Amino acid sequence: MFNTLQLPSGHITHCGARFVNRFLTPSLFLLVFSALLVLSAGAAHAESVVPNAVPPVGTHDGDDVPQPIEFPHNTHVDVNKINCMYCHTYARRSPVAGIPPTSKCMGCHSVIATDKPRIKKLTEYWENKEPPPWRKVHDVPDYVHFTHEKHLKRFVFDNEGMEVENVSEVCAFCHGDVKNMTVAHKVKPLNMGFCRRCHEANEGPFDCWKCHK
Amino acid sequence: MSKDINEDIKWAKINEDVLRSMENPRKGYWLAIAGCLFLLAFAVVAEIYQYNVGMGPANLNWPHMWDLYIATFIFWIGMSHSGTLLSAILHIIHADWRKPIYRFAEAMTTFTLMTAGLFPIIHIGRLWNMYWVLPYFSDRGIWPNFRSPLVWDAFAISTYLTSSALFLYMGSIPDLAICRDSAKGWRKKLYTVLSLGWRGDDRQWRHFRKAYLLMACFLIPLAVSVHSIVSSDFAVSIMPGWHVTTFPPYFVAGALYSGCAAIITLFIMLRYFFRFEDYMTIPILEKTCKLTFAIAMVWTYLNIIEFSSVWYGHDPIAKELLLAKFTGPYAPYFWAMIFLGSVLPFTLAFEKLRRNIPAMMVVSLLLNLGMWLERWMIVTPTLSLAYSPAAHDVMWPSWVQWFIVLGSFGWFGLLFLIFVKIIPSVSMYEVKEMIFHRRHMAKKDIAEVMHRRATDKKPASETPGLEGA
Amino acid sequence: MSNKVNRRDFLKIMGWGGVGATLAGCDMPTTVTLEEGKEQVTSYLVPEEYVIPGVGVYYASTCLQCPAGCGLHGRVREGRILKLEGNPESPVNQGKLCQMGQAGVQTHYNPDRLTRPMARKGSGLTPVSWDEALSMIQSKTSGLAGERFAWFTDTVSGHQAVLMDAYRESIGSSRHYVHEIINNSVARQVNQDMLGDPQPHLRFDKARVVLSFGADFLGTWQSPVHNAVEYATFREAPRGVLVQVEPKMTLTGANADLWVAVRPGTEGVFALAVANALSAKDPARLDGLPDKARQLIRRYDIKKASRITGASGDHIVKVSGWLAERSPSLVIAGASAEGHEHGYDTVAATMLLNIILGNIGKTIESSGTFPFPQLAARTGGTKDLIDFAKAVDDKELDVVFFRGANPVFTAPETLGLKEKLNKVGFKVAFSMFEDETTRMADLVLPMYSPLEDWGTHVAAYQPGPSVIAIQQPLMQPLYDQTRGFGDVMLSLLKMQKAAGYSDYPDYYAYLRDAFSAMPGSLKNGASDDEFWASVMQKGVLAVDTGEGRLSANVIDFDLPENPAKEGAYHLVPSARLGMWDGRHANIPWLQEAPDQISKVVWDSWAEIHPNTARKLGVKTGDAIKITSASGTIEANVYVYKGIHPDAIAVPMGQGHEAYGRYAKGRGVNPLKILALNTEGKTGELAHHGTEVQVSRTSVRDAMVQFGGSETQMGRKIIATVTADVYERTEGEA
Amino acid sequence: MSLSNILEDWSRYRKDREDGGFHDYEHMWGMAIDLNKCIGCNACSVACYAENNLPVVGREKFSKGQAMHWMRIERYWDEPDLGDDRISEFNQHGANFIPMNCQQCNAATCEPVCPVAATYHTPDGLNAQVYNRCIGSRYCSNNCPYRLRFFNFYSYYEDAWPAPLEMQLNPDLSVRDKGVMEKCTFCVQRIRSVKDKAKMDNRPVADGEAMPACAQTCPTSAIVFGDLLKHYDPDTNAPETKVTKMWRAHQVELGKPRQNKQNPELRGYRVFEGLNTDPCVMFLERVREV
Repeated sequence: MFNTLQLPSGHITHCGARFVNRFLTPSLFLLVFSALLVLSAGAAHAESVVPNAVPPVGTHDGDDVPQPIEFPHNTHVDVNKINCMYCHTYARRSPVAGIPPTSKCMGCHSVIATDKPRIKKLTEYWENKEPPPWRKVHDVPDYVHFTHEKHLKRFVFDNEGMEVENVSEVCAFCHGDVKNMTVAHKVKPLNMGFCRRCHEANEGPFDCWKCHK
Repeated sequence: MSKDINEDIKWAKINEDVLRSMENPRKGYWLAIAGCLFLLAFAVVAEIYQYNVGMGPANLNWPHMWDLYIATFIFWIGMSHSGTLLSAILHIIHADWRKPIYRFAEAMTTFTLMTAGLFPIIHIGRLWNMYWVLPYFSDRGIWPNFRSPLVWDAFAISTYLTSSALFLYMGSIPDLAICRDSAKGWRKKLYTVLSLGWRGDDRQWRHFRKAYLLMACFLIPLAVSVHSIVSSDFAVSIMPGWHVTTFPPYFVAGALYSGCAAIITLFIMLRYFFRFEDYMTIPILEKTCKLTFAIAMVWTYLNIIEFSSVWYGHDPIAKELLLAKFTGPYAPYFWAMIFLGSVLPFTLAFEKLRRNIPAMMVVSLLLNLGMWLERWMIVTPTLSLAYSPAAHDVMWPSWVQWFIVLGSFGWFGLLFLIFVKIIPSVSMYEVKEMIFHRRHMAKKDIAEVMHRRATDKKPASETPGLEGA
Repeated sequence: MSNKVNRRDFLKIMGWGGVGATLAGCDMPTTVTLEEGKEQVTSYLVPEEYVIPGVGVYYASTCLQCPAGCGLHGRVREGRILKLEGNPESPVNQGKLCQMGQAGVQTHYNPDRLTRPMARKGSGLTPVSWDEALSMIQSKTSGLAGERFAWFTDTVSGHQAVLMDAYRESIGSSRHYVHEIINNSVARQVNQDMLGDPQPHLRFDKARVVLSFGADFLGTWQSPVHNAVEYATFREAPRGVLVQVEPKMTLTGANADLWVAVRPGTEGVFALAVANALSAKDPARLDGLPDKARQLIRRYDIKKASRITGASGDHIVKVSGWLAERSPSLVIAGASAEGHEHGYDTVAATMLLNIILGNIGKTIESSGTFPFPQLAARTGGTKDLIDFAKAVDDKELDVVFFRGANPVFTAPETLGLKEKLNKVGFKVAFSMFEDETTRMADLVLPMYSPLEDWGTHVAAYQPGPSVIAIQQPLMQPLYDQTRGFGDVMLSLLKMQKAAGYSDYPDYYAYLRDAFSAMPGSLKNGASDDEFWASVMQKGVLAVDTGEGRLSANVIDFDLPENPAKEGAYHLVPSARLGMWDGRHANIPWLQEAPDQISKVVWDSWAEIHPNTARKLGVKTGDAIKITSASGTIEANVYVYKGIHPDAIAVPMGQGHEAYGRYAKGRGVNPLKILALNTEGKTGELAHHGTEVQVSRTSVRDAMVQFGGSETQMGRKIIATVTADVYERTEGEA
Repeated sequence: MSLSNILEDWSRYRKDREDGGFHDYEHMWGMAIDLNKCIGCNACSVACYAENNLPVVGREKFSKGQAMHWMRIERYWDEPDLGDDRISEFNQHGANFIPMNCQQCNAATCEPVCPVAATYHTPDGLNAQVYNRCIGSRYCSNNCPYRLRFFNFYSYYEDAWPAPLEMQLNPDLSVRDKGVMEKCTFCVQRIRSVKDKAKMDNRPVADGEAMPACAQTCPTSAIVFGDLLKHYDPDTNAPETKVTKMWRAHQVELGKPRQNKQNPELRGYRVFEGLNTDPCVMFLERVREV
């Protein structure tokens, strides 16, 4: 017989080992290390504003969404220092943050800046007894049951050392720097990886059924 | 007893005969291709329908969550085992009569695996998310459930498929070199690439043999484990009729059984269509038949063990299920399986029948049918008649399932037909080895030389060369 | 009307996108939109302080799926009513709800609702405006001789009934036909005659033995949810015994400790035989009974009764034994006892048992006097249907208003109501759906659903403290062109220039006013607004009915010596919890909920005994033909031993020719082939008294049924212990 | 569910089972269903349709066994009542009804076999099914001895709710598309909203506050639902829940394949307990006078 049951007694080529030792391992290490560096740098950067929280990491380049009225968030939040929850009033007690009712807009704008074209448009809606048809900017798939209530509790109301005035910084975790935008547009990916990393960093729950029901 | 192979056959004739089978196809070949495509078309139509509408039209229901798809999946997986049996197991136990027939058996292994692998994908409700079964790094940080036998399946089948495809390819490199040397035109280019610069020199042969043996040793446990893992889909469950300890050997035996039967079928077909009478000889057929018969008896034995362990066991529900298999709505199929699987193989015990090619053709097909029924009888009665009496229901598969099952045969046939035109379906170099070997086995001196080579580590060049390759 | 729209603003449907309402779940890539700006969010114009988007708010109302009047809590979110639950404040259902009540949302959201008024022009119905519709009514009713107008309704009560009466009186008619096919009119008459109270309060929770003659009190009798609540107490230790005597197993029968099959129509004999057995042990029990009753009781010794009823004598002994040992007990009689020509006498015989056993005042309590008789329920049965058919046939009616009832569906074919209705000049249907009767109407007025409308309801059977149940809208109306019944009635009354109604802009205002006018004792010193708010919040208003006393007259009654006709098949048109009388056949949930006994869905079936099946050569799933003198129906059989061999039971509810996509053309209607026998004393239809022939057909194995095995196959899914074990282990608990 | 979570879960499960406790669980929701009271009326089943967005499949698909009923009433006749009618002419003792919803097994057979970990155990003792992770291998249903898992054989939502029926859909949970397995969740959306509310108010969940739709509507209150863990946790001062009381009274304990009852006549039992699935639903045996 030509073949016998003897197993090859040769040795593994040195070339392979060299490749692994000199190139593959260091480069993988470098890659992972730098990734960690970038992540932790991002985390450390925002630490100062909201205590006891690690903001989620990730960016997204959202489309501009045409709205019936070009609502200037910056004027309201940055210039006039209105708290986010003044208008998005349901956020602290409901899964959804809600769009302010038209009456709330009119509460101020029946006297303030009534001559501006946008306010005129708003007044028109109000007089026609129909709310403006806002378009949704931040959306998650239907099988994701995100709740604002619990997140605000964790990051604002139960967060020692957190000033309620700074709530826009907490909102910014997921909604981006809305206070410097006019019409809001999406700057965070709001996908599962984005959520997961934040939950990991802040020790949030890891039960699938928290969000997927 | 006649010889396995004509030892005086000229090596050039071997090349000629085998290469002839790979020449431009004749009309019959195209007809066969068309037939396979036709069958496949049924499956494609059914699958598109099922993809768009859901699993409902297949008559899958509560409680029949699995049905023919999984049964046929096991059937194809099982069939794949014989290629390994012939090429690897018989290789390391030095049964050289396998040499003329192992190539197509190995191809069968690869292609049945390629067919079988489709079924888990087909049967999954959301096949567009199929890849979630594989462990891969993702942003979402989710992994498959490593406790699930379905995940083990995914690993086992993909490993087995890769290895057997490699084994098939590697084993045919010397033959591909022959093809390269005699081919013209685009074929020459193709075989030049495929044969990886095989020159047939001594060093190449030495490495080749080592690698081949290594692969063979690797494949044997793999093959056994693959079907054991497939059987654990059932054995780790809690359902009566599935929760059986003997399932792994039972599945492996069944696998080898159906594989051998399929080898007989393909053996006869290749012998007839490609005039391989010189290589696929009646004595080899007989040996294969004897092997099949032996495995059939092992299978029967394991069957009896399964039944009797249920019978002597404590589980009344498993017992009721077994009785239901004997007498219930599935009884005709069950007894057909017993007849085809345990009684019919006795025809293989008779030399006269073994040598009768038409009879063997029919018997081998029937054995395969029996083995398919076996898989169906494993999967479905348990679903129909398990623990909860309120969920007892008998549901017959709809056209969607049948089309896809039929189509899988078309798919396999198509792959096999392409194979026979691209890779020599008889291993030329090994047939030459065999002839050479047999011719010189008669002469003691050569045998002694060989013996010395194995033990005394004399240089290989002392042996008569195989430069003819 | 503008007033009301504002009031209802809080019920406005919020934008869908705003909170992700229809969640077409799991990512076939096409069903999930994630692109920014694709979905719209709609905010409120003016917020209601207690409405928070994304959070459900519960409002109290009343369930109108059957006449029992259970209290509801409706979960409203973003202006949509999502789910109904029982109102714990309601003494009727105490927070519980049956499947029909749960399915109330599907009546409301039903895709086959009528959305606009329609009038008959030529052969078809064409859309008209409300103004046209109302003026049509006005023109048809003006100058109408009073009695030529009639109401034809199901059970009505509360302020709607007041308005209906006011309208009827403004025309000058006294005709108000009230029709319910599932009724207890005969028993009401017996109660009235023997106890002096048509609807006394039954205390299942106090009884130690309940002997029920065909009264499916857990399914379709009086107030099923309330009965079930009391039944739970009845089953707690010390555990009561339930004996059900009937030809076809009802849901109650399926839960009985002893289910006794009797030949159809012989329930009275069984009752008298039990009385006989009781008196044999203790002759003093018959003291004070009139001679006639004693004779009747003596007439049926066990042997004779056993021969007539087909029930085993042991059972009579056993039942009388229980009744003798355990007190108090409760004997009741329902459809299968009432529905024969001698139904009144049968029910009287069962009531006689109550008197012998001394149950009056113990488990049968007076319901007192309801202080607002004008709000009380107008009840009726099938007598009104027969009278109505006669009146129509005699051309006594020119204008008929239909509400709730669907007589074209429920009337037997022999009554010929469908053809006779053509003799009525102008038929108006106040309806939500295009049912068989509505299809015949000349004017169809689409109504608000019960979850959109205002109303008050007083159930005919008031268990415990009597209540006025409040119905308030849980949602903004789905369709602009529908209107509330009360609103339409007010408009019509204004057109009639009826005195006292011109000041009310709408029914809401009328109700507010009516509640303001309630006596101060009900308000407990609250202001009108506070009182209204508290009533709205609770959903019920309890009223004091005072103490009443029941008499125990043994009236003069007689029973044919052998009321059964042996050897003939009797058709049992059984009522089932779910379909009720067919009014819920258009609710997909209820069509898909398997029948409790046969587990059949989406279809009709015929229940037969294995004996009968053997004679016919059929098995479960095969179809048979059931032929009476007035027609033939075909249904698949369900073979089991929960039916007397002389009975063929076909459930009511299916066999609609109209009534929307879920009901139409499904199954058969056994009511159609009923013979027109009437109960001797009350004139009600003897609906269990139809003799039929059966024959097999060629259809095989065509039934859609839930479930596989009919038994547990010895697997311990449901284990049963005997009551003495239960008393031993949990008796003290 | 990440890899580490699975491993952690598993080792925790193993560890906890040694002494029969569930120490680090927040809750352990369980049921006790009294078959003495259950009348088989179907209210629970329809309530479940209403609460959980269950599609109506229609007659044809029902006949093919493709219906969805997370809560189903099984009805069995006594064995002799199906045989020769010389032995028994009538069903004297009525029917056997049992409401079957997911038994929320602690050692659920469905969980280990899911290839993608779409079904797992939550920290409140529920057997979760994550629809959007499910790939539809249906292995879990095959491995459920109670057959209480249902598969979306079609995109039922396409025609189960013709407008405006779809307005009834509960937005608190997903509507399932084809190819996804689903099952009773003990109305997790209701449980979790109650839990969240309690958490917002910084108080424990009261007994009877969280109620699945079936238990809420049951006319005879045969279904009792609550937190089984109150029994196991001596630290909290919260009174024992009703369901725990019932389990204790009937000497049924979690974590045991066979109960060692001091009084073997007590009625509590769990269906197919011998399979060691450790269900969280205890049934009380049906009672008949004779």
